[in-house]
Amino acid sequence: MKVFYEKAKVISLKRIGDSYLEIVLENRNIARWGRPANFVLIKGWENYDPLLARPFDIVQADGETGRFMLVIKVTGRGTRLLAKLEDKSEVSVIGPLGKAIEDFSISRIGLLVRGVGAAAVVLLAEKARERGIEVYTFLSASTGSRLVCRELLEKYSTEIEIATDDGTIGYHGDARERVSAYLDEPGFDRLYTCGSRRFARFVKDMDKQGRIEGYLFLETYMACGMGDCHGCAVGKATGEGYYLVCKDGPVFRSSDVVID
Amino acid sequence: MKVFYEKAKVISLKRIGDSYLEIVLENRNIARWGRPANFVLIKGWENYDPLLARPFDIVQADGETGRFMLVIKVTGRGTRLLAKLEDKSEVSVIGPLGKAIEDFSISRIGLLVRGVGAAAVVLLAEKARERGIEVYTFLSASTGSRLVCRELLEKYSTEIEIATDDGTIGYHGDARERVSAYLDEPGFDRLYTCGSRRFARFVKDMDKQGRIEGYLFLETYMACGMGDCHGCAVGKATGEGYYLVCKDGPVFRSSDVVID
Amino acid sequence: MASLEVEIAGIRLKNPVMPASGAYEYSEERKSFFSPGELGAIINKTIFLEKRIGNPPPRIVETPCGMLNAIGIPTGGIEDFIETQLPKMESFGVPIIASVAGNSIEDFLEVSERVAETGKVSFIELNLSCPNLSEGIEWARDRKQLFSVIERVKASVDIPIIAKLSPMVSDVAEMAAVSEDAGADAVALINTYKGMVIDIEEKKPLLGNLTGGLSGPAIHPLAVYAVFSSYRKIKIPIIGIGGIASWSNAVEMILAGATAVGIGMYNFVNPMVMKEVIEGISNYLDDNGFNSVKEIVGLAHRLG
Amino acid sequence: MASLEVEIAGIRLKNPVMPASGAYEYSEERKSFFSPGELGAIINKTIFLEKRIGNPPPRIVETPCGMLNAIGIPTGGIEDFIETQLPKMESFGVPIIASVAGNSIEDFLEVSERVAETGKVSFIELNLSCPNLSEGIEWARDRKQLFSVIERVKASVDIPIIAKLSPMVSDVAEMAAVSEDAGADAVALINTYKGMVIDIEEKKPLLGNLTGGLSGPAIHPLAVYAVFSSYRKIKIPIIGIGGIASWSNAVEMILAGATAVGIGMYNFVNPMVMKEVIEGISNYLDDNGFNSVKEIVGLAHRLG
Ligand SMILES: Cc1cc2nc3c(=O)[nH]c(=O)nc-3n(C[C@H](O)[C@H](O)[C@H](O)COP(=O)(O)OP(=O)(O)OC[C@H]3O[C@@H](n4cnc5c(N)ncnc54)[C@H](O)[C@@H]3O)c2cc1C
Ligand SMILES: Cc1cc2nc3c(=O)[nH]c(=O)nc-3n(C[C@H](O)[C@H](O)[C@H](O)COP(=O)(O)OP(=O)(O)OC[C@H]3O[C@@H](n4cnc5c(N)ncnc54)[C@H](O)[C@@H]3O)c2cc1C
Ligand SMILES: Cc1cc2nc3c(=O)[nH]c(=O)nc-3n(C[C@H](O)[C@H](O)[C@H](O)COP(=O)(O)O)c2cc1C
Ligand SMILES: Cc1cc2nc3c(=O)[nH]c(=O)nc-3n(C[C@H](O)[C@H](O)[C@H](O)COP(=O)(O)O)c2cc1C
Ligand code: FES
Ligand code: FES
Repeated sequence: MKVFYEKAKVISLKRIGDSYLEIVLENRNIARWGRPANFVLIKGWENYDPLLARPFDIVQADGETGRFMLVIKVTGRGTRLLAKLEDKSEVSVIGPLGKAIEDFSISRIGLLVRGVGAAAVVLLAEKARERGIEVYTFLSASTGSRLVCRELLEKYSTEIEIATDDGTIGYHGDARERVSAYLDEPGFDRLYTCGSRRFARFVKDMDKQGRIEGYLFLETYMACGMGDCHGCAVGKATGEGYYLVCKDGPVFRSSDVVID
Repeated sequence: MKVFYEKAKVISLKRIGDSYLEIVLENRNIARWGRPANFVLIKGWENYDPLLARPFDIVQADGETGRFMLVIKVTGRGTRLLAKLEDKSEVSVIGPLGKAIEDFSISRIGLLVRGVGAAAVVLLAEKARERGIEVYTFLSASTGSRLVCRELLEKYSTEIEIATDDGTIGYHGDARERVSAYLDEPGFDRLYTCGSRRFARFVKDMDKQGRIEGYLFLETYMACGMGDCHGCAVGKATGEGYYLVCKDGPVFRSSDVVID
Repeated sequence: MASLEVEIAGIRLKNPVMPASGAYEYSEERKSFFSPGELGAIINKTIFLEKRIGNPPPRIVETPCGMLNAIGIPTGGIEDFIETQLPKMESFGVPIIASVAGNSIEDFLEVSERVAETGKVSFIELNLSCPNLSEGIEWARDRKQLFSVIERVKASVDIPIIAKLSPMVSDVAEMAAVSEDAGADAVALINTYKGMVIDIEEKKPLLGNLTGGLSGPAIHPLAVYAVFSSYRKIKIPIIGIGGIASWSNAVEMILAGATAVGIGMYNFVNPMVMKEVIEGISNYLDDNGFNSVKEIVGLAHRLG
Repeated sequence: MASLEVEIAGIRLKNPVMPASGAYEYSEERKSFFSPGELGAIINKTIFLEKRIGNPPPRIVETPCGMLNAIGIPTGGIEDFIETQLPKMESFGVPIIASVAGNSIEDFLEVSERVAETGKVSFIELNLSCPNLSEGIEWARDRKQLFSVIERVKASVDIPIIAKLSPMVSDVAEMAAVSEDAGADAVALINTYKGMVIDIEEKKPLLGNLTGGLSGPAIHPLAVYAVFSSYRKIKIPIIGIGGIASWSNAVEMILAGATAVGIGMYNFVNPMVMKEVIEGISNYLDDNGFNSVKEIVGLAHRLG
């Protein structure tokens, strides 16, 4: 797959709540070629500390305007620097990376996401709907202000259920309970999850029980993002060796990988 | 001497020509205690690269407003980052550092400066004039747009001669020739120089010939700025060991030090 | 325009820039940026005779101006190398260096012979210095062992041998000299330094393998010293590796005594770095009035 | 609030934080930030018997996340130390470590004896690892020499001895074990790594001394490993030094096995760093439910 290493211009940067950023960037190639499950490596600072570029999911990609969007949780040194980017400044971007989801020969998918994990599935929801697939989204967070990509997911989902641990918005409790209510009726051809280890274990369980085909968006430390460094290993369920999250993933069938 | 390690707020940052910055910072202690020949160490970035703070002369210091000014030539990684500072952002500052010029029991001084070396003598000119000392300034640069601190030096000098290598402004040629014209009449009690190795050699020569008391503002790589690291060594003219530019200087009697 | 050509053991490289082993795959993705055919030479990630799966994750962690890796050399083994990797590498038409390692001298011999028999590689690089294997660095630490592994491989293959050494020794220059005495045609300096990060939340080492190898700009001044000090002790060419992130870093290496340079982890940060380094060296030579990169190899020793 | 007290060779330090030798003077300027009396211990820049002027400039250069220094230990010698420095240091009322070095075992003995005779210092630290002296690191590289210098100093003074070791050896843990066997009461790990920067304009080494010692955040993961690996081999306390720039860096060192930590070059960047580290360790202990810093020394080995 062709990968680009180019500059992208900051079109807008919006702070959402106290810890999220929504960044719109301009780069024709990423915008044109970004597909569901693709991510980019972003470096928005000079000098060697932080040294590595940071991986983020492509949340929106519009080939016509040449713009794409990222939603970023500010957690550490790199994301703090990204939070300081000014409009019209430039960042370097490597992408699109990762194996895109290309197979849409299905009729109904479920998306179970938490926190910034929601960013991973927006483009999937959009593209699935374009193809007439039904999208059921279960969006969760500890509290209302931590709900990420809510509007976009509302737009692209056939149905959306929101759950917060403290009940500020939506269902007061665990989103898994809401998913369970749908597992048999209408049922999903595939259930994707991102953003919570507990959710991943749940999906793996349901998959094992044969109730769904479960898919996990995985995150690991990454250096190269394209299979050179072998840094992003995740154990194969067979026990024999590892997959590379950047190249073999980031999405894996839940039964294929070891999670702890 | 008491040294402060504090934040300073960026009040304004002005680009002058293509390679100079004029930064006004707010910090009461530096503004209050900054004296001629004092400098500060500035770090205006997070993270460890660049690692060391950068030394700059205090150009103006106003105890009443709590503001001080630096004039910075953008040359490398650190100064490029400083050039990007936004208004109201904060930098860390360590200072005032260096041995201030305290002895003003004289009646006439000459200042022979080139390029950003001019920044070193502005506060000296100001304080000398306040004490009724005559200040003759010889301000030089390769070309007119590289004349630094011209307005301030015009303000504080009794007389000012400008020289540019290309003649765009002032005398077309070497400022040393202009200095020479004044050496006997009116003559200087002290001649300070900064910003050019050739000027430093000239002042050393004149000093040796007994025509003036010559003083050099020296610059070296610095880490600590206060005598801990022993990194800023300059050879003693006696051949026996070294002075520390940060602690014993930055101003030295030209006959005391080795320059190459 | 100055010539970028250099020679190692009589083999011409059209320029002195190559990847460091283990940091660059000859993938479609990489070809997006430039063709590996533009490099002076190409090298594979170290292979062993047998298949290996590598270390448990986490395998990498960022450190100040560097990264630790504890990959542990996953490899498909010699068969996979010959059948899958080598044909891909051949297609670029530049000299191929085969990086090999083993758990015993016999392993080193066998994998080297198998590689040499293909007739398709120009050099064998003996990775004697992987800090992520239990005995990985020992090869480059013990003078006798170092001498004998090199001597025996040299005797059993008819292509030039590069010894890749570890900086984690008392004096890497001495080990370079041992390598030369044993018959190495060149040395590659340096592999990574063993380091670790402790996760203060978990209160245990962060990497799955506990320790990892430090690479990146952080180690560049140490790598330059390794090259500089070795250049004074040996006559065989040095491939300078460690923390190169720009053409000027590469020029430093060459001035210190490297005939060629290898670039590792910075390929991850800037996929164009090797091409930029080739161009940067070329411009530097032109700007400074040199006709060939060979003129500046070791130039920093003139006044030393 | 958790106790920060630690003990080295029976001497109580009220907290585990001290300067690393050569990076902190007991000057009026430094007292602007906090009193050295707040530290666990204080240490001088290494002294020799005789006066020394140090190396020609440039003596320092910044590198990625680090700096090279080639100061070359200017010192007023033992007389100056006793007459000028020691009285200043005494005034802070905390244990004093006297860092000493020599060009021969006899020098080490004499300077140590002279220092011990003053009755004013709590420890002698033998700097066996200065990379800027022609034979500086050799002390820490040769097992026999290391053993005998420590053994002989130990026999001739009645205060505890700290051996400051170099990481530029095959295995620093082994050298720590040699130091323990020879009678050292503690080891200080690590001194700087030899490195260099080439000035590509001038085409020669940038530092006056050609090479310098690398310190700063760049080397922190290497220093943590040195401490971690030594902790497994020795029982005497370790003073962990190298690249500490924050309380979390210090906590890493302690979890890896350091009883106390020394902070060097980061005092230049953040004059408050040592005080911040003391507070940070204290908060970490409280937040994690520990009663004493002693409980976390070497904790990262539990699962190792
Ligand atoms: C394929 C992929 C897609 C991702 N998509 C998004 C997204 O759309 N939005 C978002 O907010 N975050 C996303 N993440 C996580 C994001 O990359 C990290 O939060 C970010 O790198 C943290 O950087 P930092 O410098 O602020 O943190 P620091 O803790 O300072 O980072 C230190 C190092 O750890 C790595 N790191 C830290 N946390 C993570 C993590 N959770 N996963 C992987 N590496 C980490 C960093 O990349 C860096 O190398 C994604 C991660 C992966 C692997
Ligand atoms: C006492 C003193 C006062 C100074 N006053 C001024 C001033 O008022 N205005 C001004 O523009 N410049 C001044 N300088 C020079 C200024 O400190 C350097 O230009 C600046 O540090 C360059 O930083 P950089 O990161 O952009 O360059 P880099 O080249 O990236 O810096 C790399 C390293 O070299 C050091 N360095 C580079 N050039 C110099 C230099 N000429 N002198 C000392 N260290 C250097 C840096 O501090 C840093 O450690 C002064 C220097 C000293 C020692
Ligand atoms: C992810 C990674 C994997 C590596 N794998 C190998 C390897 O298989 N064989 C080898 O000889 N060196 C290996 N190295 C070391 C590099 O070849 C190189 O010596 C080292 O990283 C220093 O160069 P750098 O700072 O440019 O990365 C690896 C380095 C990295 C970062
Ligand atoms: C400028 C400077 C001078 C030093 N001088 C000495 C010294 O005289 N004696 C000594 O044992 N170590 C000396 N060191 C080494 C430090 O004590 C310390 O071991 C090393 O710098 C690593 O710690 P750091 O990364 O915190 O600086 C010096 C370090 C620096 C930066
Ligand atoms: S991030 Fe390098 S192989 Fe996946
Ligand atoms: S800069 Fe550290 S002693 Fe002068």
